[in-house]
Parts: sequence; structure tokens; C-alpha cells
Amino acid sequence: MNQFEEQGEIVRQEQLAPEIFRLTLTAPDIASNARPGQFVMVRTNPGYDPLLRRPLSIHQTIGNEQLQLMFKVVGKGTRMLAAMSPGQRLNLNGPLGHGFDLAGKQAICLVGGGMGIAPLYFLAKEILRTSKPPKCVVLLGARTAAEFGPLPRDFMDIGVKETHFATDDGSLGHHGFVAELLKHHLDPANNWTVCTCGPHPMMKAVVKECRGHGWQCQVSLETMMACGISACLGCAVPRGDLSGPYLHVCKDGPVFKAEEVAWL
Amino acid sequence: MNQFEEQGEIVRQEQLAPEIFRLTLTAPDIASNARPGQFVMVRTNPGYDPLLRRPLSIHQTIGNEQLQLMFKVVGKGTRMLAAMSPGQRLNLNGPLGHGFDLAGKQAICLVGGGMGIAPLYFLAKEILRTSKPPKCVVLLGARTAAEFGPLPRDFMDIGVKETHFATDDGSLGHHGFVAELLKHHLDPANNWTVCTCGPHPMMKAVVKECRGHGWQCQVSLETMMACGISACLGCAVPRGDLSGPYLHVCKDGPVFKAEEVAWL
Amino acid sequence: MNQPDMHITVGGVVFKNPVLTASGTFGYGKEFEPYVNLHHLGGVVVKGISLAPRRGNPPPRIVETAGGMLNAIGLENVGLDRFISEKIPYLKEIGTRVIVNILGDSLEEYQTLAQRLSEVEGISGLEVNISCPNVKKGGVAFGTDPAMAEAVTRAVCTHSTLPVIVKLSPNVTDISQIARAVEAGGAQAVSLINTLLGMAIDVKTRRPRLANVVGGLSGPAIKPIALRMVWQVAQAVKIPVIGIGGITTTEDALEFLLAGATAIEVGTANFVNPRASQDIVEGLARYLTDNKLSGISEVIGGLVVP
Amino acid sequence: MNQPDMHITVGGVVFKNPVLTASGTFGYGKEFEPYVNLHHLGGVVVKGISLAPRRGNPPPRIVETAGGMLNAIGLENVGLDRFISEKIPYLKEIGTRVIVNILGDSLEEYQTLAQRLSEVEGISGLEVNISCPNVKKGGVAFGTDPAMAEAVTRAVCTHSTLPVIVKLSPNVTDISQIARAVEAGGAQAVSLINTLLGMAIDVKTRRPRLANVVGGLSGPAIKPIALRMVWQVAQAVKIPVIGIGGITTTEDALEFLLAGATAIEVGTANFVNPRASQDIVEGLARYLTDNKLSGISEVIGGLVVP
Ligand SMILES: Cc1cc2nc3c(=O)[nH]c(=O)nc-3n(C[C@H](O)[C@H](O)[C@H](O)COP(=O)(O)OP(=O)(O)OC[C@H]3O[C@@H](n4cnc5c(N)ncnc54)[C@H](O)[C@@H]3O)c2cc1C
Ligand SMILES: Cc1cc2nc3c(=O)[nH]c(=O)nc-3n(C[C@H](O)[C@H](O)[C@H](O)COP(=O)(O)OP(=O)(O)OC[C@H]3O[C@@H](n4cnc5c(N)ncnc54)[C@H](O)[C@@H]3O)c2cc1C
Ligand SMILES: Cc1cc2nc3c(=O)[nH]c(=O)nc-3n(C[C@H](O)[C@H](O)[C@H](O)COP(=O)(O)O)c2cc1C
Ligand SMILES: Cc1cc2nc3c(=O)[nH]c(=O)nc-3n(C[C@H](O)[C@H](O)[C@H](O)COP(=O)(O)O)c2cc1C
Ligand code: FES
Ligand code: FES
Repeated sequence: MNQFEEQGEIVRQEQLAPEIFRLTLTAPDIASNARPGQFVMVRTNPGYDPLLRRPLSIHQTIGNEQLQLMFKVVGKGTRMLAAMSPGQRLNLNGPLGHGFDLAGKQAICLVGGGMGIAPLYFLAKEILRTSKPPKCVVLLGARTAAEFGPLPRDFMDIGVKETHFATDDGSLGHHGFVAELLKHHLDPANNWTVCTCGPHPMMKAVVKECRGHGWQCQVSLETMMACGISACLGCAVPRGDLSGPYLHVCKDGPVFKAEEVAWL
Repeated sequence: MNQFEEQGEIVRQEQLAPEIFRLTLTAPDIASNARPGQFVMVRTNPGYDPLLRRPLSIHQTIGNEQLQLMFKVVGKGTRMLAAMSPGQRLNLNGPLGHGFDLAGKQAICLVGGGMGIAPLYFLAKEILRTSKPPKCVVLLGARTAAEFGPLPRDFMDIGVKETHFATDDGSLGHHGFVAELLKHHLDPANNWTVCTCGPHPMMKAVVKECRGHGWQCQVSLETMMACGISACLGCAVPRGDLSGPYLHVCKDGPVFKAEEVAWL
Repeated sequence: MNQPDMHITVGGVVFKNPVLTASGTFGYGKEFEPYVNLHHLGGVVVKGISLAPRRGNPPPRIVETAGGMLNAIGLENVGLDRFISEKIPYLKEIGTRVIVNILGDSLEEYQTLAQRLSEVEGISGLEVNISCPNVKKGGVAFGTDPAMAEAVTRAVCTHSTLPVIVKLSPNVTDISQIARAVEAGGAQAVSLINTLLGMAIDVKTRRPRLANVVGGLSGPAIKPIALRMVWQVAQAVKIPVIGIGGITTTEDALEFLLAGATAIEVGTANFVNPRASQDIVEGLARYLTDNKLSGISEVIGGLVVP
Repeated sequence: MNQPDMHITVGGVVFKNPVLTASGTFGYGKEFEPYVNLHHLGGVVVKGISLAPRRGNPPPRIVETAGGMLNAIGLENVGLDRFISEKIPYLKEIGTRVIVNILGDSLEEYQTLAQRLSEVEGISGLEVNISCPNVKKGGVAFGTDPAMAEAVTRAVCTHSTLPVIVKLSPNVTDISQIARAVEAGGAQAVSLINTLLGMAIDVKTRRPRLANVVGGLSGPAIKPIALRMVWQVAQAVKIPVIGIGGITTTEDALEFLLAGATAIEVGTANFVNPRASQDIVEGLARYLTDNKLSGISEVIGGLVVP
């Protein structure tokens, strides 16, 4: 297992939107072993409040040394992370779990909603770096344009040709759900592989759309996690057929084939 | 009861010595009602670790609006306080307890050890401001000269004529205990009132010295405190004769006449 | 918009809202006057009173723990006579319900306390502490044995004209069983939990951090245990349940009300935030308004167990 | 300077130091290989094993609380056969003692587990979970009744050639009584505490935060309760006591050893700091050296009660 515990040194803290931050840190062992879709467990503070580590996707690696986390402040842990500044050290362990599997895929579509966009940026970079799929379409959803922060440009900058947006308030792109963009923008003639990460209802809608077209779909799931390393068995999700032992998001995922897991 | 809860705004954070800090904050209700020897209860963090407020003496008030705390980093709470910076807000309540009583005293000696010096500065200022005692001698002890930080000068600046020092390592003044300075510097011809604050063994030695000379002695005690406002009954200390109900440091003190309390 | 209806009824007595303060954490009320508008509270439960004054345990009496604290105050109190002469006159004027917490080390002491306090004006109820883990005699035995718990309850109820709330100890295998015994004994309500027995050691001196060796654990750390017990007891008895244990925020209070508590008591949180009790009163009112609920009764027992 | 002597003996088995990992918090050892030198530990207690595989409870299974967490894993495990075929080969090679935690819902299941595991090479002892609060059948009944606790212990002891450690539930009125019963039943040691029953509610959805409604509370929040119980039990029985509950730092471990524990288990702390167990091993060694103590035996039971 290529997992490491590191005292990452924070080199940059950016506020992308009112509640959204991007933290860049030097953590060479983790950075050089990370794959898109994997995550880290971050100790947000040295004390006991909050007690547990927080799972965060790897937003991207920069060279072999640095990695970025992108997160939204939703509670105590993320608030503490947002208060950290360059020079401080952050204890984290990873890379954890299984990432996206795109070996041999021809037409790839990434569908991200909210903070689910975080791992997709790493994935897009990797797709563009390693292979030349005939198509790589990115569909991004958020509540408002502001929530995207600099991401639309970031995706363009790395060479994504086709990016479409959806916002709940219509302030950028399609006024509505990001899942609705699939039928607008994906040519049904292609055999798409759809990779999605975001709120559960959004992913459920994406999975349904894919199923209708017979497209492959990979989903990145979130659950409560105590350990992130397959020790606590806290991150159980039922299998697609609801039978047999539960799957564990931190080990069997966080990325699953859509049909592996149940969509309740 | 003139007690207040305030969101003090930090206006200055100074590091006086490696582990010693001085925090200046705007808290007009508390500052304008504070007397030397009183203390505040400080909420060092918005979370639950540490849970309880921390008692800190009022080091001085500045005008009617500001107050200063001087503290040593000894654990979680004080470490968090030391990490705070100007502009941040600190919840505190006070002023609490009873301060020193110097009405009609003629020759006053202040004996401080370690952080016990904190309240004595406020007291010295007040003595010099309100009355003209024939004598006001200040005796200060610490482990090393460095631990005094700028205090020796501070006491001089406010007009204290006679200050003597003792350090455990001899790096400033007397090489030994501050209590030993009493016999060196206090003219037994005077009827001294000695006010002391510091580690228990130091105060015990001061009390003994005073008892030998028949000098009055006022001591400022420390105990664990949960509430600081006489609600939890946690801060009990036995009376001088070890009988009857306990005294409570937060309400009956923190300043007591030496003979009121037991010296075990 | 109408003000939401916050009142609740326990033992026939109407409280203006379900937020009380827990015994031993709010002094005799007056201590919090600088921080809280006492008349905004549902009620104040005063420090436990015994027949004779008690010195309590030697210091150290308190120690902080992760998310909580241990106390071994040992039930220090001014005794019944001084309570009536010195504290009641103030308490009568604070404009909210006053509940007197009582403790004894014999059935007779409980009886006498109940009798004497029933004659005092300005008291709305008794809370019977049968559970304090700090004092070597008394306390423990009553609260951990169903028959004894029932006996104390009956002793108090038959000698009192006031509503009787029995405060349960969490240091038992089956708290529902004790609650049912106390209900059978005539209690108009139960309150829970008192503190959990705990301990801390100073590794430098190798001595216990409390002179009494063991003490009672309170604060946010114990909230999950308290909530579980309140939920169990609310299902086991028909009388109202008052929830106590680690309640620090409005959300905490809502958890207990949803679990079936008719009212709650704020304890250790008063030390952390002296305004906590009033903040919770205001928070509950805001919650009702925000969620367009007409009254607190729409929250109580509202837990949905699928 | 000589290396301080860290070894301890439980049930005739020598452990290189008193630091073990608690069942259910350390997987099957392998999960922590990237973070800990497993052979530096005193021992590893693996996740509880039942005869047949168990699915455990539906999610959500965990929720964080103040200074702790609730879990309702529901004893999910791979079952005895897969444990022996898949996990033992790795565990045999890690260079430290392996204790297998077992659970069942009948005396027969415990017996069979004891018997079958006694034939497996590479196991140094059994830890019998008679206390898990998560599974509706089994568990609770055994651990909260002295007679039942004694019966399970006897069933396991008479069918096992391995040292038997019985793991006690804290959800009882008098844990010393259960400890004495288990000692009478033949246990070579007791370990305590398992988790305390707790609960949390999501006030937005009005539902329990755990699908199982209640779960087990662990972590620093429970340390004072665990320490008190270890101290009580260490005085009540002659067999070694293994301390568990919120141990996160070297100081925490020292508190339990001073209170009379011969060894300790690190649980929830493994999630907070995956290196916690090894940090404590190193911290204890440093403590002995710094205090010029020749061995850990100079710490165990060293509490001074004035
Ligand atoms: C594999 C994985 C990858 C993730 N990647 C990212 C990411 O890249 N960026 C990002 O912003 N967030 C990500 N999350 C979610 C992130 O872990 C939570 O937002 C965070 O733990 C909240 O911590 P907090 O202390 O701020 O909030 P808390 O105060 O703990 O909780 C606030 C709210 O968030 C929910 N929550 C808490 N912990 C989790 C959790 N582990 N999973 C899901 N919901 C939770 C709570 O139920 C509550 O409603 C990821 C989660 C997982 C499981
Ligand atoms: C009335 C009063 C006035 C005080 N004034 C000052 C002051 O002006 N400057 C200053 O630096 N300190 C002062 N103290 C001491 C100060 O309160 C403690 O140092 C502080 O609470 C430690 O908090 P912590 O979280 O950093 O340490 P912790 O981690 O809580 O503890 C570290 C060590 O300090 C001890 N300690 C913790 N709390 C207290 C307490 N309430 N009283 C005594 N010892 C304690 C602990 O036993 C432990 O050994 C005062 C104490 C009292 C009671
Ligand atoms: C310092 C202190 C003193 C207490 N004194 C009493 C008491 O006299 N009588 C009583 O019934 N409970 C007493 N308690 C228990 C509390 O009323 C309450 O039941 C317990 O602390 C749990 O609530 P909390 O976690 O909100 O503090 C005391 C608690 C503390 C912390
Ligand atoms: C996620 C989780 C799973 C657990 N599973 C088991 C188990 O299978 N068998 C058992 O005896 N105890 C189990 N426990 C209890 C622990 O071994 C330990 O007794 C308890 O957590 C208290 O210690 P701690 O506070 O250090 O975690 C589990 C605890 C946790 C947190
Ligand atoms: S988070 Fe612990 S097993 Fe997955
Ligand atoms: S600190 Fe609570 S009564 Fe003094």
C-alpha cells in the first residue's frame, strides 16, 4: 500500500469564493503517488474538536511535490482549514481509495456538482496528459456562478475544449441541473464514459441518464468516515443488488461503477 | 454586581519573553469597573477544546476602555490565546472577585513571582495614582532575567522608586528566592503591608516572613476554576483555622488576608 | 406573525418555556444576574439543599477533561434554614419558576426537606437528587436500586404539596427500570441525567486530580449518553421527562426535545458561556419561527425512527 | 544507559510492551502497516470475529460527537473461516502478539469459536466481547448480568487452550461485580471498557444520525469513566486488567497503568492519529528513561491515594 502520513507544509491558501478555499501544500510522498479520484484524510487541528480527520479529494498534484485541496466551509473542520496560512503544517495521510479508471476509454465526460468538481480537475489534467481521447467534455454545476470561482478558466487553461455550465440561479450557463446538460451536449452516437462527483441527487440523475443511453458511468461517493483506511468499517454503502456484504467507500471506492452501488 | 460579558477586541499582542505574552484589548465595561487584584474569565476558543474559560488577572487597565492580560503559555488555553492577533475578538467576563485592599496603608511592599507579577503592576499603578504612601517597594522574582521581559522598566516608568529582583539562576538581582528579599530591603521600623501573588511555596515563604515581623500580608490565590462567578463551588480553599465552610477563591478572593486561609 | 408558543407543563405547573438551569451550575440564580435576564428563562433549579449545611469535599474539586469536566464538590450547601432565609427572598423576585433540588442521606431527611419546603412561598417544585455520586453516604444507594428509588420518591411525594421531579443517576444498567420505579412511587416527572462517575490522575504526582478520587463527569462529552437515556426513559414512562447532559446549544436542546423531553436543563454550559441558557431560549423561539411551527409541542417527541 | 524493561505478562503470555490496539479500530493489522511498525507494538487485537460472516448494520454507522464518536458498525466481520484463511497468514508474520476478539449470540457459538481458534497457529490469546451494544441479539445480555458473564467465560475457558481475556461492558451499575464473576468463571484477564451506549439526532431531518438509532460512544470523551472503572476493577480482582477508553497520548496510557492496568489498548485514537499506538510505545519508553525507572512494572498500580 502506497500510503503515507506527512506533515504537509502549506504554501498557498486561496479563497476562491465566499465559502470556497484552495489549499496548496508540499507533501511529496502523497503527491507523487496520487491518482485522480483518490483522497486524503486531513487532521484539521491538533486538539480534540473536531476529533476525527476529514476526507478531502485531491484537487490536483503540482509536479511531484505539491498537492491541492479544494474545499467548502461547511462546519468546524473546514473552517479551521480555511483559517490556516502559508508556513503552517497540516498532518494528512493518503493517497487513499481507488480513483477513476479510464484505461481504453474513447469519449469521456466529466460531470461535477458543487465540491464534486474538486477531483474532476485532477482527472481532466490526467486525461489530457496521458491520452488523446477523441472527446473530453466537462459539465459543471453549482448554485451560482460565484461558486465556481476561477474553475471555468482553470479547466480551459489545461486544454479542455468543451466545458458547459449549469447554475441553480441561471447566473452562468444552463438555468437548472447539471445532469440535464448530458442530453444537450453528449452526442449519443459516441460510447461515452461518464465520470461524476457531486451531491447524491445529482449523481443519481446522471446515473439514470447514462443508464438510458447505455453509457458507462463511474461515480465518486461520499460517506461519513472515521478512518479512511478500511479499519473502522464506518463507510459502508449497500451493493447494487442490496445483498451481500456492504461495500466500503474508503477502500472499494470512493469511485465505483454506477451499477456496483445502490441508488436509493 | 458590576460584572459584564464582552466581546473584547484585541488591539495588541506582544510576546514579552519566549513563553510570556501580553494581550491588550478593548473591553470598556470591564476596564472601567476593574480594581487591582480582580480577574476575568476568558473563553480561549469558540469550540470545546479546551472547554472551560481560563482565569487571568487584570494586568492593567488603560484609560477607561482597554485592559491588558499578561500570561504564560502553560497549556492548550494559553497557547490559543497566544495565537490570537489584533482585530480578533475574545469573549471574556468580569471583573471578578475582590482585589487588594490598601485603604489607609502607609508602607506597601508588592512581592510577585512568575506570572504573579501580572496583577501587581495594576496595583502599583493604582497605589501611585491614588495615594502617596511613604514607601512603595516592589520585589519581583522569576526563573531567569529573560522571564521578566520589559516589566522591570514598566515598573520604573510608572514611578516605582524601589524595585528589587531575584532570579533562580542569578541572571538578574538576587540569586535565590524573591521571599528572601523581604528581610534585605524592608526596614523593620515600618509597619509594612505586603501584597503578594505567585507560586504557592513563594507566597508561603512571604507569609512566614511577614508573620515573623508582624506585618500585614495580603495574598492572591489561584485554584482551578470552572465558573469564576461563585456558581460551581469548585474553587474552595480551607480557612485559616481549617474549620467551618470553605472559602471560595473566585468570590471571597482571589485576594485574602494571609491569616484567613490555611498554609498547608 | 404570531409569537410561537413556548410554554410547557410539568406536574400541573406551567413554565413559560422549556429551558431550565441545572442544579449546581447556576448557583442560586443571583450569580448569573449580570449575564442573563433571569425572567426570560423557563425556570431555575437551585444548588442541592440538605437539612444541615454541608462543607463538601476538600479541594481540588474540579478538573477539566476532553469536552467535559469532573466535579467532586460534595454537595456543599448552606443548608435549609439559610437557604430559606437568605436565598428565597431573592428567588421570589426573579420572575420565573424556582425548583429546589434536595438531597439527604436518609428517607427522613428527604421527608423533612419536602415538608418544610412545601410551606415556603415562591417555590414551584422539588427536584429530588437521588443520584449524586460525590458524597459517600446517601445518594448512590437510592438512585441505583429501583426499590430504594421508589421509596425515596414516595417519602417525598407523601410529604410535599409541590410537584416532585426525581433526578436519575446514569450510573446504572437499566435507567428505564429506575424511571418506572420512580413513576410508581408517585413522581410527577423525572429529570436526567446527573453526572457519570469518572476519574483523572496527575501522572506527575501519581495522585488523583480530585481529592475525592472520583467525581462526576458533565459537559458536551456526555451528551450522547444522556440523549440515549432520555430517549429510553421517554418511552418507558408516561410522566414528563426533563433532559439534562451536555446541552450547550439550541441544536442540543432540540435533540433532547425531539427525543421526548418536555423540558431541558442547561448545566456545565453555563460556565462555558454564562449566557447559554438565555441563548437557548432565544434560539428555540427562532427555530419555531423559522420552521413555521406554532409551538414547542410540535417538537417534543418528534423524533422519526424509520 | 540500560533500555527500560517494557514487557508485561498476561495469562502467562509475555508481551514486549503494554501497548495493544483495540478491537474494531485497527482492522486486521495490515491497514496500519503504512503508518506503524507493527512489530514495535505490544500486541494487536483484531476486529471481532463471529462464526458466520456478519453484514453489520445499515449506514449511516458513525457520527462524531464532542471529543468522541458513536459507532453502530454492528459487528460486521468476515467470519471465522475467512479470518483464518485470509487474515491469519499475514498476522503470523507481523512480529507481535495477536489477540483475537470473539463474539457470539449463544454459549455454543462462543465455545466453537474458542475451540476452533485454539487450533490455529499464530494466536496468543482470545478477547471475549460480551458487551457490544450494537447488535440486538447476543452481546448486551451476557455483559450486563453477572451470572451470564460468568457462564460465557466458563464456556470459552473450558474450550480453549489460549489465555482468555474477557472484555467488559461499561453500561452497568457495578462493573466490579461483573469483573469478579468473570474471574470466577476462569478468565485470565479482563479488558475494559467497551463503548458506552449513546445516541445523536439530526435536528434538520428529525431522524437518528445512526440507522441503528443507538451506537457505542468512544474516544477521549469517555476516558474519565473508563479510568474510574479500571481503577475500581483493578481493586476488585486479582487477574490482570487491560485498560481501554479514550487513550490518545502517552499521558493517558500512564493514567491507566497507574490506576492498575497491566496493559492498555488504543482505540479511536488510531483514527485521529494513525501512529498513535507506536507514539505511545515510544512515549512510555521515554517516560521510563526520563524518570530513571527500570521498568514499566514500577508504573503499574502506582497511584497514590492519600
Ligand atoms: C472521499 C471524500 C472526499 C471528499 N472530498 C471533498 C472535497 O474535495 N472538498 C470538499 O469540500 N469536501 C469534500 N468531502 C466532504 C468533506 O469531507 C466534508 O465536507 C467535511 O468532512 C466536513 O467537515 P466539517 O468539520 O467542516 O463539517 P462538520 O461540522 O463535520 O459537518 C458539516 C456537515 O457536513 C456533513 N459531513 C461531515 N463529514 C462528512 C463526510 N466525511 N462526508 C460527507 N459529509 C460530511 C455533516 O453531516 C454535516 O451536515 C469529501 C468527502 C469524502 C468522503
Ligand atoms: C484568579 C486567577 C488569576 C490568574 N491570573 C493569571 C495571569 O494573570 N497570568 C497567567 O499566566 N496565569 C494566571 N492564572 C493561571 C491561569 O489561569 C492558568 O495558567 C491557565 O488557566 C492555564 O490554562 P491552559 O489551558 O493554558 O493550561 P492547562 O492545559 O489547563 O493546564 C496547564 C497547567 O496549568 C494548571 N492550571 C490549569 N488551570 C489552572 C487554574 N485555573 N489555576 C491554576 N492552575 C491551573 C494545570 O493544572 C496544569 O498543570 C490565574 C489563575 C487564577 C485562578
Ligand atoms: C459543579 C457541578 C455541581 C453540581 N451540583 C449538583 C447538585 O447539587 N445537585 C444535582 O442534582 N446535580 C448537580 N450537578 C449535576 C448537574 O445538575 C447536571 O445534572 C450534570 O452536570 C449534567 O448536565 P451538564 O452536562 O449540562 O452539566 C452538578 C454539576 C456540576 C458540574
Ligand atoms: C469503529 C469501532 C468498532 C469497534 N468494534 C469492536 C469490536 O468488534 N469488538 C470489540 O470488542 N470492541 C469494538 N470496539 C470497541 C473498542 O475496541 C474500544 O473498546 C472502545 O472504542 C473504547 O476505546 P477508545 O475510546 O480508545 O476507542 C469498536 C470501537 C469502534 C470505535
Ligand atoms: S472510513 Fe473507516 S473503513 Fe472506511
Ligand atoms: S470558580 Fe466556580 S465557584 Fe469559584
